[in-house]
Amino acid sequence: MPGLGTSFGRGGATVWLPDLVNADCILIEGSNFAEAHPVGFRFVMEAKERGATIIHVDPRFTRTSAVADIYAPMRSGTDIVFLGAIINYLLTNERYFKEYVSAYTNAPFIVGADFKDTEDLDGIFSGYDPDELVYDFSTWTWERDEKGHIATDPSMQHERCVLNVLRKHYARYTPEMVERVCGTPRHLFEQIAELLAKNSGRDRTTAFAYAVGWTQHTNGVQFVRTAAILQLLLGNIGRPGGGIIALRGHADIQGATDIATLYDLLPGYLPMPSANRNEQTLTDYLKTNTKKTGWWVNTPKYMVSLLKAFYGDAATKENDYCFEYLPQLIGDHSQLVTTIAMKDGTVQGYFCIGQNPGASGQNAEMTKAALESLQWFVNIDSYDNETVSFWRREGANPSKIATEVFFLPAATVLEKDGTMTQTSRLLQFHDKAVEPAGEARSDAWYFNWFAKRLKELYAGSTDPKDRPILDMTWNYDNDDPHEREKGEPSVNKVMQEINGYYTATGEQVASFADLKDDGSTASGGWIYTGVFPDKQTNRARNRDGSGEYTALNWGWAWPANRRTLYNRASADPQGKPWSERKKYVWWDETAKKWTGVDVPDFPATKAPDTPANPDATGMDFHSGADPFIMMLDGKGQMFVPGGALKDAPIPAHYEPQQSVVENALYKQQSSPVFGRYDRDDNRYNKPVDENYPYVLTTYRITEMSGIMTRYVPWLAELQPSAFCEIDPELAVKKGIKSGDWVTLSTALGEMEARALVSGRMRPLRLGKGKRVHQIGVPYNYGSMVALARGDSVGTLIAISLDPNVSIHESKTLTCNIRPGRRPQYREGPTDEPVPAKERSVFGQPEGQWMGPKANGQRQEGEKK
Amino acid sequence: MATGFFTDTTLCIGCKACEVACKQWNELPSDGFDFTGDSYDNTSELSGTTWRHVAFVEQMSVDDGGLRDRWLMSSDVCKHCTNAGCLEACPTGAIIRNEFDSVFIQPDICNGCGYCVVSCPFGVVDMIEKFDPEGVRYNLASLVEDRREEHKTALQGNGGVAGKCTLCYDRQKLGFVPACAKACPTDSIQFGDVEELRARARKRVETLTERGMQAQLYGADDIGGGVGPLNAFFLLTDRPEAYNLPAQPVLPSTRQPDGYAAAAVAVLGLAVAGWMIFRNA
Amino acid sequence: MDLKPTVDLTSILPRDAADLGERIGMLPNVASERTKTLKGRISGAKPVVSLCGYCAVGCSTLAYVSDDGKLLDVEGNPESPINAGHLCPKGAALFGLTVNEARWTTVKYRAPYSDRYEERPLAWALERIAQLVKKTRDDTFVRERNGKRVNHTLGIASLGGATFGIEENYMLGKLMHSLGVVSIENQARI
Amino acid sequence: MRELTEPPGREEGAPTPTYYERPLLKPPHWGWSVTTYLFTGGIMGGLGLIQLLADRHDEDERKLRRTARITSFLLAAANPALLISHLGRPERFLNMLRIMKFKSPMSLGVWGLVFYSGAAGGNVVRELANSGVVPRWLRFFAPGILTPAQALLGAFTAGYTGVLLSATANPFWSSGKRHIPAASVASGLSSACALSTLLSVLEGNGRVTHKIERLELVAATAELAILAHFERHAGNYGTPFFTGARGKRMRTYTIQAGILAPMALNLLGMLPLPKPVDATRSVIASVLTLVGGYIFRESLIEAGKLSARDPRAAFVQPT
Repeated sequence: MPGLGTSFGRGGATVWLPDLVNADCILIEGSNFAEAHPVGFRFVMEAKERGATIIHVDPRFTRTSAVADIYAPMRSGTDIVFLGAIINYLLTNERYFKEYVSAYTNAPFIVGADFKDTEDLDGIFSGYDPDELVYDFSTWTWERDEKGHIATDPSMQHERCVLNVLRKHYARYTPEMVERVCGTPRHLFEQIAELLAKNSGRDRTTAFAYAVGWTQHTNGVQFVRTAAILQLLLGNIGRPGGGIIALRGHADIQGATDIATLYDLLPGYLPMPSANRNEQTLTDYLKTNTKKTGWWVNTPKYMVSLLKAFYGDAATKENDYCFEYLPQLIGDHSQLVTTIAMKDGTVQGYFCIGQNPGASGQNAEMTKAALESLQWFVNIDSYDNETVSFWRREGANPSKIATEVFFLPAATVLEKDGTMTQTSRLLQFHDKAVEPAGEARSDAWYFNWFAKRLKELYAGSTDPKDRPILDMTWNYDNDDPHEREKGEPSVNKVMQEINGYYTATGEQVASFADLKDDGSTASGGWIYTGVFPDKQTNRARNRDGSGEYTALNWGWAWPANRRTLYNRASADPQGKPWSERKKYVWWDETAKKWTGVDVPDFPATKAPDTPANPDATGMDFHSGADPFIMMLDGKGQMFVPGGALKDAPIPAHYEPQQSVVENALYKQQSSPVFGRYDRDDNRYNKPVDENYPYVLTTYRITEMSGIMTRYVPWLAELQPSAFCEIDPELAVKKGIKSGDWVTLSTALGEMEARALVSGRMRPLRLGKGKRVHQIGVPYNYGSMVALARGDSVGTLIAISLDPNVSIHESKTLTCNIRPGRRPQYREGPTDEPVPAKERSVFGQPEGQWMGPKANGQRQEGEKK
Repeated sequence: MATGFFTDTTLCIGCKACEVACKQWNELPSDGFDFTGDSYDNTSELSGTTWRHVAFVEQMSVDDGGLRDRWLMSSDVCKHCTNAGCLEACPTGAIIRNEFDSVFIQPDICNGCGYCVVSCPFGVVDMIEKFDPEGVRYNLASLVEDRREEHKTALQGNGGVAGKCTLCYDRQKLGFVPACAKACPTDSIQFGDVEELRARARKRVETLTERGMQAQLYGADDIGGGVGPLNAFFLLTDRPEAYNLPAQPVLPSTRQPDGYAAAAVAVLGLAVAGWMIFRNA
Repeated sequence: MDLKPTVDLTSILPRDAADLGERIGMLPNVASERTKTLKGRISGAKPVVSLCGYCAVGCSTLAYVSDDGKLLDVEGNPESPINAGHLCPKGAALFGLTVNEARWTTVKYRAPYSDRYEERPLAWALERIAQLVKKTRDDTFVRERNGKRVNHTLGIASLGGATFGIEENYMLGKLMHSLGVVSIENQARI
Repeated sequence: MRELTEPPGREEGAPTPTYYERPLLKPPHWGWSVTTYLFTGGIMGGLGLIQLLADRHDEDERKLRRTARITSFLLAAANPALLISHLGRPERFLNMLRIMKFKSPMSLGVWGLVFYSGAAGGNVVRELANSGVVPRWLRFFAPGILTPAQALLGAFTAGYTGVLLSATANPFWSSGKRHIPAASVASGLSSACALSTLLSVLEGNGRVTHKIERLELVAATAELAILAHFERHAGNYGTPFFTGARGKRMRTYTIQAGILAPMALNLLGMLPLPKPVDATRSVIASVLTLVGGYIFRESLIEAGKLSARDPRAAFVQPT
């Protein structure tokens, strides 16, 4: 989550979920908190009972809006205008938290003279290359004095200091503009802006909550950035009841980012070596990725320890610790880009584990078509799903599909040991309750088997390309004889390796501060160092939830078990709490150390009055009042210099790639640098396309997740069918009644769903102008299988990507709608019966049904 | 000790955890997979196999910018009446009042006469049809064997017994909180000693009224019609009808005296007539 | 369907005068033997502390297991500071996710151009996959691209991670990187 | 309850909101077996009275009494079968006898049925003993007291078939908490009379029929009056029973064919008619009455189902 990473230093939620109860005001935007995270939402309800004001800004009136104090409707994809206007409101009325801003952010820094803003260039920043569709970042930088130190103006008067750059940039983000672009009534906007201002400062704090409603846009990262700037202005980062909580989707999605299974990251947010960045040797790599100042001065320790963890004794100083074993990137290898490559024949074999892109992927049809050009496809899952059964999907012809398909049955979370990292970066261990059903195995079992088998297959090979496999350390055999006999590896041994150990003694490393760059330590993920301080203690298995609400003895949160990040900022520059009411972490004069209800996110004994040393490297560069220790300068970044983000140093509003209106702010319609794949199997609607006059937004609902819920009768009966929510006005216009079948269409494809006509969908009037209808479609369904089903909205969404993290835009597109069902295709096998009930509900013929009753078992209602 | 539910609809977020937790614990089937188009409510009503039901009431304005818009959610359940129509009607004594003062159907006694179904003024009780573990709606075939036997013989087995909320009698006996109340993420469903709950509820109404909300209790005190107070009562922010609750429920047995009297009068009259006819002939 | 009468006369006929009295009245309240001995099925079962596998809130769960190792019930763990025993509908249905007729618990194999799945032994499938991985890797491994060392294969890709554990992610990443696979992705981008 | 200001989407004084027009109550899942059960229950009640009244020692009445007693006993024996046939768990019928609950019409009804069968049985034994089919000494087990006893129990059985319906939460049924029981008694008696007439004619006991027919006339008149008053009294609650297709069916078969026509025919009986004509008249009148009586019960049940599915009817329930 680089939106947070580039602003504060770490790509994780800054907040400990239960800490929300301390908020005086909570702004929920880009998230349907109550529906997507109901149990987490209990802290919001608790805060409300304690007197906090709950604000929900969303295109739809949802179950979150129902319990919020204020609901403000907005057009999907216009959040930067809404939040930018609040920034403007704070700056023009001088309502921001001055002491916090001047001390803890880079607002006083002076931007270089050749930087040109969107104001100067009508919607683009300086350095844009219209042919390559990329920016040259050389002008996005600071003014420096003769000694090369960053020029600052503590009084924040200089016209090029960040604060004034912001003033100028956001001047045109006015309440009128909000009404005109977002369609949010002005009185609502002003009420919200005032509430945020009123509930921030020394004595009060406001928390922000967002989810994929902000990230899944072509400029999604910038949505988060705008919120970050806002929270810095309000002085809410690092303080109790403040911060920004990123509500993440899957159970271990944070863990899968920390210990990354992502193409561009190694564990611990170390970048993958890239041929494009000339990171051919360890030295080159460390040169580009070690920062002179701030925490990332430690990169060499973490990288070398990682290589030692991967390749053990084979990794020596002489051979660059086997750095060359790591494959090199040559571009964007993200999922959707890979999918396109797959379709074009580059990829021959594909592992898909616990994910169902055939239903939940963008351009789901292309995804499934791409699988046809594979030689082999391995799916590890617990249920039949659209992806593994792509070859018998509606309209497919198996006799023309050469792909060899394997389904390996997976154990569920109850059937295995393991650790998952939840949305507040908390690691929790889960014990195995029962043996896996049938032949099912844990994913660890499969990975362990493949690794060992491949080592065998390559044994004796002299080909240097095979060295990585042969040298890869793999000692995870279970000590429990019963489990070992079944081939179940020890996840504890894996976690011990991630935590790290001394290569000489094999003893566990207790803290990432102890990691070395001389090969004396190994660590598979430095940010997790400390979770397994000794062979006996797995702190992710701590289960004492008593005491303070920070519950430091329940599970273990990275880094170093800190619950709220950057919590140095909960004290003023002198180290005293901003106020008694918001006491959290402070400087203990007598003990000469930082203390409080949380683990201080700061060098434990670095006094608040420690002066900054502009010539020093590493942490000494920071003063005792620089809370954002990961950053070069220790400051919260209002202006992100040097192209850490590829599309803008400060967020500017661009319309989504598909929109119903033209950009009212700039000549530049949509993000100048977003990722496009304009090809026949990925057709886009035109930016403003009269054939697709309605806004379409997607989301998920409480009762459904996807394949994990669609087979469970208790959940399937609650939301049995794909549906779309439309407002009564549009329904009348199109002659649609609630419960009817309707067909939605984009240039890419069509889907059918049941209509849910509801006043909760409200047509928006953009200023005095256009009346906009928004249609909502849940993203939980897939047409082929299970008790609850219906077409996947993925069939409507063409792939267009955010330039920073290649996240697709599926929260805003344009579409058309008509009554009635889409044409039904009738190819594919006819060997499996469909229960009468299903037929009556879905009109599926024999053979399309691949549900639970497929294999000749008795059907509902049949006699024995 | 009398235990019960206080369902505070102002805290409900409509997640339906109560419905699922109830079915999971009581091993109940789904009621089918029909899309209704009625807001987010696809189970529609309490049934013999749906013992918690979340109602979704949309009150949306078209004119005033939606400031007064409301989306009411309320988890309905058996009221466990002080004077229970179903209990009074049951001819077999299958329905009893247990030590927790809740109304409990003994599935091993019930013979499926269905008289309780028409005797519940709240339309809670209904019949459970055939138990078919292999059926799509049950998906319970993989249950532990003795659990399946239990279902076959004592519970839904062979169909035709009445079903409704047991207030998790079997959990209470172990000292556990009922499944729905335990699951409810926002404490909209609160379980405990009925008297305590009633006190808490009255306080809650005061608090909400101070905040300028309109709120009223349903069934915390005598609801009239001879039904008396309810052990499972509700805090509502609109008329009961909006949630499909009767504004004036009546206990059926209160009509028996009149009924028998009228019958007696008729018998007497006709008997006299008959006596005269036969005598005079 | 079993029609064995479930009524045992002794339970119907009054035992003595007092019992008879109890059975006659305005509201006789006679509990059956089953009712008297009724007990929740998790009575005496050992709870195992687990997690909910759906969303990232991270609710702690208690899984109750029978003596013969069968899953009886899954509920929230009251001691968790995060969910304090509460669960959402998905979490409350965890039992149905694990114990479910529809679940596929055997290997399914679909041969090229075939229109059906076949059951195959796990060992066979694993060996076959291992061979395919080796073949594809050997065929597509590239050491250099326009003068730069890349040591990678674009012939194999991996997807998924957010639905399984950290340790498993680490194992998968370590294995894939060592194979030279670069397209390693998960739901974090979804 | 406190008066509430109306929420958005509902104007002041708008009709009562319903929940997506979904009914509040559950309908009875009762079919033909229960209908027949109630119908025969009524007849048994009527026969109880008839066997009491027909106590003169002339041959005709003795015949009539015997017929009444034997028929009522056969019906009493058949009735449990009907009840069992509609139970979801037939093998559990005996649980009905597990308790006796005065507050449950169903429970009392079953016990009433049991005792009625006893009395009727006794009286049959008496008859058989009198006519020497069984040893005379068996009369000892069937004392005279059983005659009024069967009449009383019969009266209860007839009345309870009405209370069984009216003492429920069903809006239509409960709106007739007095009318339905009374009408059930009257209808039961008229049906009983019709059945007796029929059987008497068949066994060539024609002369006695005129007495019964006069009694039937009274019962029919009473039933008519009660229904007429019921319709006015029930108001909206009565619509499922008195209006629509269901109402039309009830009027045609019960009121017109089942009450008015037999009344006319029975009045004709006052005139001196040639024997065969008179016998035919009796038979037709009786059959019509019986059909009308059955449709009456059926209409009650079916109207109850409709009423239960009315989304508004149960919001304010009849006291």
